[in-house]
Amino acid sequence: MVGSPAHPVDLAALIAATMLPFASFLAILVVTRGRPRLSAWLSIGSVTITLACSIALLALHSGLTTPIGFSADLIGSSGLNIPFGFLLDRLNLLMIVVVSTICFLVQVYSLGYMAGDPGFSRYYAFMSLFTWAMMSLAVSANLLQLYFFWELVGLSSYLLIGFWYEKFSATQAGKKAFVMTRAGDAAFFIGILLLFIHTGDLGIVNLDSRAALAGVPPSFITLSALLIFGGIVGKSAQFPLLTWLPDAMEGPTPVSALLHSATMVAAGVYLFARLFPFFSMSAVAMSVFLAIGTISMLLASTMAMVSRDIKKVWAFSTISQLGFMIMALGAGSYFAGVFHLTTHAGFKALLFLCSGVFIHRFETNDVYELSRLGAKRMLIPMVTMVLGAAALSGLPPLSGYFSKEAVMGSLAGLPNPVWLGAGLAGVFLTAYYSFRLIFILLFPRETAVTIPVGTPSPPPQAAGIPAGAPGAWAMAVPLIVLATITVVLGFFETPLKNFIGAGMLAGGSVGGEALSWTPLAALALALAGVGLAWVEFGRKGARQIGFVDRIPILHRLFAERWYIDRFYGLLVNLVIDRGISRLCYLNDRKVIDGGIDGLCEGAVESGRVMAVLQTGMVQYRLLAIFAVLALLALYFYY
Amino acid sequence: MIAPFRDILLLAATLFALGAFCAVVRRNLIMIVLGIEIMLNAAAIVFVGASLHLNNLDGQTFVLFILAVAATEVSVGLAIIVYAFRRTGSFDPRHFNLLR
Amino acid sequence: MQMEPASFPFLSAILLSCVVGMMAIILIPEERQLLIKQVSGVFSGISLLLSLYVFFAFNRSLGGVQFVEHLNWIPSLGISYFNGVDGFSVPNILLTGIVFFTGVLTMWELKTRVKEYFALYFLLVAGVYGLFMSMDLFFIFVWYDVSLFPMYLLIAVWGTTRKEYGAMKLTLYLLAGSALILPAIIFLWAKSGLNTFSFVLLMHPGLFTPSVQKFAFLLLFLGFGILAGVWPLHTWSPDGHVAAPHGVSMVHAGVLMKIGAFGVLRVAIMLCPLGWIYWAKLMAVLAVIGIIYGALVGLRQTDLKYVIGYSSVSHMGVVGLGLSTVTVEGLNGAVFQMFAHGIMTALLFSSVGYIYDRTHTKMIPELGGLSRVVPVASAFFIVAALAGIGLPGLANFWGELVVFLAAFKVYPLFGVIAVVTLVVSALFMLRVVQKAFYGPANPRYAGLQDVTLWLGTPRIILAAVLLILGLYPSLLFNVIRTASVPFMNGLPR
Amino acid sequence: MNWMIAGPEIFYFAASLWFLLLTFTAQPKPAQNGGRRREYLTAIFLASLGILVCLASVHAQGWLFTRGFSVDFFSQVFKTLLSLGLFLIVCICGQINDIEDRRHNEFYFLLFTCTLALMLLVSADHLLSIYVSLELSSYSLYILVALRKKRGQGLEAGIKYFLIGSFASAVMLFGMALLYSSAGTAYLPEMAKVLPGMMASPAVVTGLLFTLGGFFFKLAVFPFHFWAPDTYQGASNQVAAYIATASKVAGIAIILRVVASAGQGSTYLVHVLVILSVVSMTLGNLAAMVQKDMKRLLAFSTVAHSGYVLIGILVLDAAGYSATIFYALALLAMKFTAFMVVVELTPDGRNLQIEELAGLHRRSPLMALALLVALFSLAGIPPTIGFTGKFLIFTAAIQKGYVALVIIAMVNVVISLYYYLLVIKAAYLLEPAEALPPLVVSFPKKLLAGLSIAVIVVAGFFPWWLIQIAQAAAQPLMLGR
Repeated sequence: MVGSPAHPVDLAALIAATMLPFASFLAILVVTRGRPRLSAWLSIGSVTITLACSIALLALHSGLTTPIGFSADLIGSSGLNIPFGFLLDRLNLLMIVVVSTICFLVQVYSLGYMAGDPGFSRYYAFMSLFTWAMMSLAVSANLLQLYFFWELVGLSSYLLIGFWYEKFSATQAGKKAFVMTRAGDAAFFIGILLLFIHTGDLGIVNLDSRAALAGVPPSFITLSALLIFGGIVGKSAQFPLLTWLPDAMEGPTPVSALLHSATMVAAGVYLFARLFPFFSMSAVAMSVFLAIGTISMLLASTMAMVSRDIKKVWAFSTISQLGFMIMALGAGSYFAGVFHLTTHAGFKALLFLCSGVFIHRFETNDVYELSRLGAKRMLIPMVTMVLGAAALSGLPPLSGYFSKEAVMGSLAGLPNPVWLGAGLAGVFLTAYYSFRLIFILLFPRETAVTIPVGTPSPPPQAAGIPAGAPGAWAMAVPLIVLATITVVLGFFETPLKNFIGAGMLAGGSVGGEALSWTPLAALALALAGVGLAWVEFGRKGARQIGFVDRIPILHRLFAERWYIDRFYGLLVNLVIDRGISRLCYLNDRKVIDGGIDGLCEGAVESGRVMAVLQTGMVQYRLLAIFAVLALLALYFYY
Repeated sequence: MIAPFRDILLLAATLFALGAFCAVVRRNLIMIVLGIEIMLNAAAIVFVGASLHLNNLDGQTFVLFILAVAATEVSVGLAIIVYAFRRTGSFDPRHFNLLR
Repeated sequence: MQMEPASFPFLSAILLSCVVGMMAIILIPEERQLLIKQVSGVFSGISLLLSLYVFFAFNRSLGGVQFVEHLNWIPSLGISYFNGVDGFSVPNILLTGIVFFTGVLTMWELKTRVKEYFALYFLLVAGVYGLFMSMDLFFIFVWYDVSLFPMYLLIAVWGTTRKEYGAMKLTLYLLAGSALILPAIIFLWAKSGLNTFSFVLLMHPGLFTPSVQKFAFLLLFLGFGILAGVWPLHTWSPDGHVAAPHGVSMVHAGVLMKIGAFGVLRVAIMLCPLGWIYWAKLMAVLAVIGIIYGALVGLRQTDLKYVIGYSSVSHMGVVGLGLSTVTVEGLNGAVFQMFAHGIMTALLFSSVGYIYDRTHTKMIPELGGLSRVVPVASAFFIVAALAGIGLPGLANFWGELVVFLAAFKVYPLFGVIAVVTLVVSALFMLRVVQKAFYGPANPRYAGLQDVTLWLGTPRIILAAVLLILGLYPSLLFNVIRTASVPFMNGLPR
Repeated sequence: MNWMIAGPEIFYFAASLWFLLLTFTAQPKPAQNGGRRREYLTAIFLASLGILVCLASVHAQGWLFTRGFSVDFFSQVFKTLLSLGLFLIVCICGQINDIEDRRHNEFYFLLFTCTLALMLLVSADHLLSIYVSLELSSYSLYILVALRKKRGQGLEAGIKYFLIGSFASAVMLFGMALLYSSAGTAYLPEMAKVLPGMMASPAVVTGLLFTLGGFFFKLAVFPFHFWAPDTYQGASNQVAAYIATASKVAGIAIILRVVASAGQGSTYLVHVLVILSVVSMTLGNLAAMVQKDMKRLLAFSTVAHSGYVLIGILVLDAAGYSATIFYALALLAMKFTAFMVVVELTPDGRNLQIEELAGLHRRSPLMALALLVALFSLAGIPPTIGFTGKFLIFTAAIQKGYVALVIIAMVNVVISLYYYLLVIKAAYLLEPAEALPPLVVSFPKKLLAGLSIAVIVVAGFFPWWLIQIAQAAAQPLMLGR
């Protein structure tokens, strides 16, 4: 069934890696809610074990050829043979290592960041819940099991975004995130059901093998691929459902670093990679994925250019980088997507953690405020921030360059040049907005820079977090580790390619033959972007107003997130809330209730009439009796 | 048979209708009781006619009993009506409408 | 349908525990309120333990009808006191036991007219137990009405908003339901010619002509459907929920609506399969409307209990959809969803009850900021709300999954609508949680103390059951399967 | 001809004679309480003795007066029911203050004569004996109704009752004449052989219809129900209770006997009965919904119940008759309990308004429970005798295929539950304006209430022993035909 059966050691490691965080979640919630310190160490302890296990598994099975599987029959209902179990192959191993490292680093970082917060133990409980859900999602063998943990990841993101539930905007953002991802999940769920009805078995290995799906009509494969892609759009905040990610910045910064940059949003791309052979069976679907990836990449980068909130900039950039990954995978290059996923997880987490340090120190999200308050004097976060931004824009020595180049290579392979052009434009914009931020931070301006009205000023962060010194090391160490990763990872491209590429099942072209000039063009555009940013923000005399800000209409368009938010607001409030449900409610109250209550009133009224009839004079009654008897006698003749 | 039984039935039916009409129309309690008496007699006539027609004496005995029972009925009825008259001073059924 | 007589009459023991409990309560003088509560706690505990035993002692491999007790009652009409449980009724008996015990504990702080309350409460649950375990049509109807008339007094005397209207409306609706069921049952009895009400004999395939089955199924479906909250006839349940005191609305929403669905399953579907196949389309349409309608109207509500009422209508729509798919998975999913929804609604009402007792208001705008003041109590509500949305890891997910799967096989369009409702129900449930529980700490309720362990036990039990079933659903599916698979195989195509 | 088979009649004749003598003895001027107690105790003693006599002669068989008066298990069961009804009514006549003390002897005399008449009616097998016994019972009831102290109401009710009663008896007599003329004989058993064949001729059919009219008066079925509301409201509570229970049971008995013998063949008769039953059910229930006076509400519910009884009768077979007999027993128990509560609540004999029931659950929980059980049984909620009665009638009806009729009946049950619940709501929910004193209920009354609740609930749960009696009682009806 699923490759060679796992022998006990692997199984034990896997169970420890996934189940331990869940145990710590329950333990914290039930037992150690009172003692924050203990619950923090409990959660970090379970994460370290998870990290150790995943690294051990990676080391043990680096040479792995066939996927290892284990399955138990959990839901034994008759018609459904949905076995629950684990699946290990090269992609999983890489994914669980990435996830556990980032989780470990963020949890250590949160020791400092969240120190003194009243809900400290609750925070760690939700963190271990997320770790459990994400790890199990990564190793699940069955599409339904994946969906099971997929929704649990959505739940933990809801809980963590709305962590400071006193703030109305936080709970609002949490609700918005949950409902939007839920919309995506609904499509995913329908896709799974269709798949299950037609193929009868949801095992991922089974779905990927071309033989198993021979009998299934191609039009159906496209439909179910598109539906499953709906789930990816929801979770990775792609084009139609992207507005929840910037609002999700309401949550604490480590949460944004962990969930909304490295791991959770990457789950969508992971699913794409997971089902890559299945998706690649239908060319139509792949082109649709490519298109959506491109649109969301361009859209998000334009929004990033105008945003003043440091976290929102990185949120928009995450959406655009995810767009890049999906473009790469849509273009048919499996390795480029996965490699970019790994590197992006590294430097994006780094960027978020650095901005976390700034916010923690100066308690404001506004970039101009931060620079005026002297963000650049904090050495470690500033240097690592610059390093991260460079990696993001794809400057040579860093990992971003290599993965961006691999993506560009895959785009170049496509017959239609449009995708390549969009990709290059994206590279340019990425470089521009990331270094726009860096230069604003590096060159503070005393005068308050007037920005055309309309940009929503970011709400002040919960002021309850004192910038304590003891937490400093806890925040610094993860930054340094991540910085080294971003620098070093680039050079591992070839071994990773062999590891990922070779392990790939049949099918899937590994990066088209790279056109000679694309990497150079990409580098040139990146430098141009940096140059433009320097001209507008870095130079002594620059008035730190982006070229976009000069055109108010364009500025408002990007600031309003292309009015998508407004559209959703309209849809929910007017159409559903005030429109349909009011009609249904009225129908309930007036039509059904009215009708039946009216019937009862009618009965009571007729009762009153009957009662009055009784009180007539005696002789009328005699007459009535006689009349009825006569009628009955006459009735005989009919 | 002096007269065919059908004619007797016809006579009794008309008499019965007359009695009923009288009971329903007149606005005086005593006249109502009188109307009902007429209806009883109509029934008695049918009985007599039937017993003659069937040549068996049951009908006759029945009539004797009817007369006796009608007498008791009238006595009880008039007792109540006179009692009512002494209380309310009127025979008009329209006055007795207190119960709602 | 082989039958296996019970060594010890457990089922009658459960019934007896309720009736004896009621008698005991009646004998205790009115002033000894604590003693009354303790006695009722003990007796409801006994019935819970017995139903737990029945659930676990039910022989999964053997299946069929077990724990059978048979006693001739009115031989001339073929009526017999015939109790037995099969795969469909065992989960419901356990559900009744749990909701009964937790319902008693939830009303621990009742002050007014305690004796009458608990006496009527026991009578209500005795009726519910009776219906789930009886295999004789006459007794199914008798227990149905026995559980009906204490409901009126319980709501009318101890109720909250608009209690007279709610109580009267509820009773007349349910009695109108029984006005349809009784003729149908007697019609079946007359048409069978066997002069017996015993369900097992009447289930003999080919006994009724198709036209009889169609007519009887329609009557029974509408009769029991009123109680199950089928779409056009559902308006009594939100009003009833809101008007009833919490303990009663726990039993009401948690179990009484299941009687309706169970009645449709047991009497309508198993006795008139051809009628079922004929009317399945209508059932599906009404169920889907119910699902989407309940969620949409729930959006508009400002009263916590109304929200829960309409969410129950939506969830019962899922059960109806499951039943209407005429497939094994549909039945499995429907019965599982009945159980899961019962527990979830009981938890919802129990936590609303706790909050209402403290804040004396159910209106969502007036609440708000409770999570900071009473974290544990609001945590229970949030867990139940998440279960309501059908989140994996909690019991409802499996019910809805299996039902939607079955629905997709038979009516793909309805399946899509039902899955889309998941999003709408997520929206309105989270909106309630946000408005009522999150937000800045509310000064008005600053003084509330959080739920103590003793008061928390009913909610802990319910939440634990939701979690256990969420993680290991085949615990329940194996039991249901023993009844659904043989029934569906025996179905005349 | 041994006279012992008419044992009960002879006993009740002697008892009424005894009370007649008592009325002649000069009453000591100040009728102090002792005097009233004495009559009450003698009445109770004689009534209980009467029950024993009836029970003793339950298995008597045979006939008297040249077959005009036949005694079989059917008539004996009804006699026991009647004696039981009389005993229960006499029990609640503890303190009748709305009838002057010097009238009490006449009151008991008339009660016993009426019971005697009803017993004669039950075992009457000849048109003549039916007519005579029916008239005798009606006349005693007219006077009982008019006896009430409050001149206005009692008198008016009496007049109305008399007028409609005599009109109905005139109609019945005319019907009997027509039947006699066409059947050639007045004995019911012979008529049973002759009539089914002649169902086509109009004379027979109108005759039968008119005859049944007289009995419908007794049962308060649709065209002849006009007297019921006013009489119940006008008469004193005890007399209304007697009319509701005893005379209704006798009415059911005589209709069963006549229909069983005369009505086998004709579908026309079934149609008429269906129309009458549906109209009286609906009219009774609808009118009762808006009533304010408790007794008037009970009157309309009696009209509705006569509709249900008619369903049992129109089935025209053994199952239907036994169901109707069971329903008669159920009616006796339910109506008596309801009236017992009304009597208990109004010691001074005034008409009880529904609002005055407020706070009953606090004033006396037992009476509130009795009212609850009685009303739920009247409505037909399962664990009660009323439900079993309705259930038996519906099974008999559906077996003959009248499914639509049963559905209409069930809809009427729903309507009836509405106004019964209004009464229960008043008893359990409403609080009186000013706190009324707790009701002191003497021990025998408590025992009586407890007993009646037990009968209603027990017969609801284990009705089998009662159903057997009803089925045995229905056999003689079928034998002769």
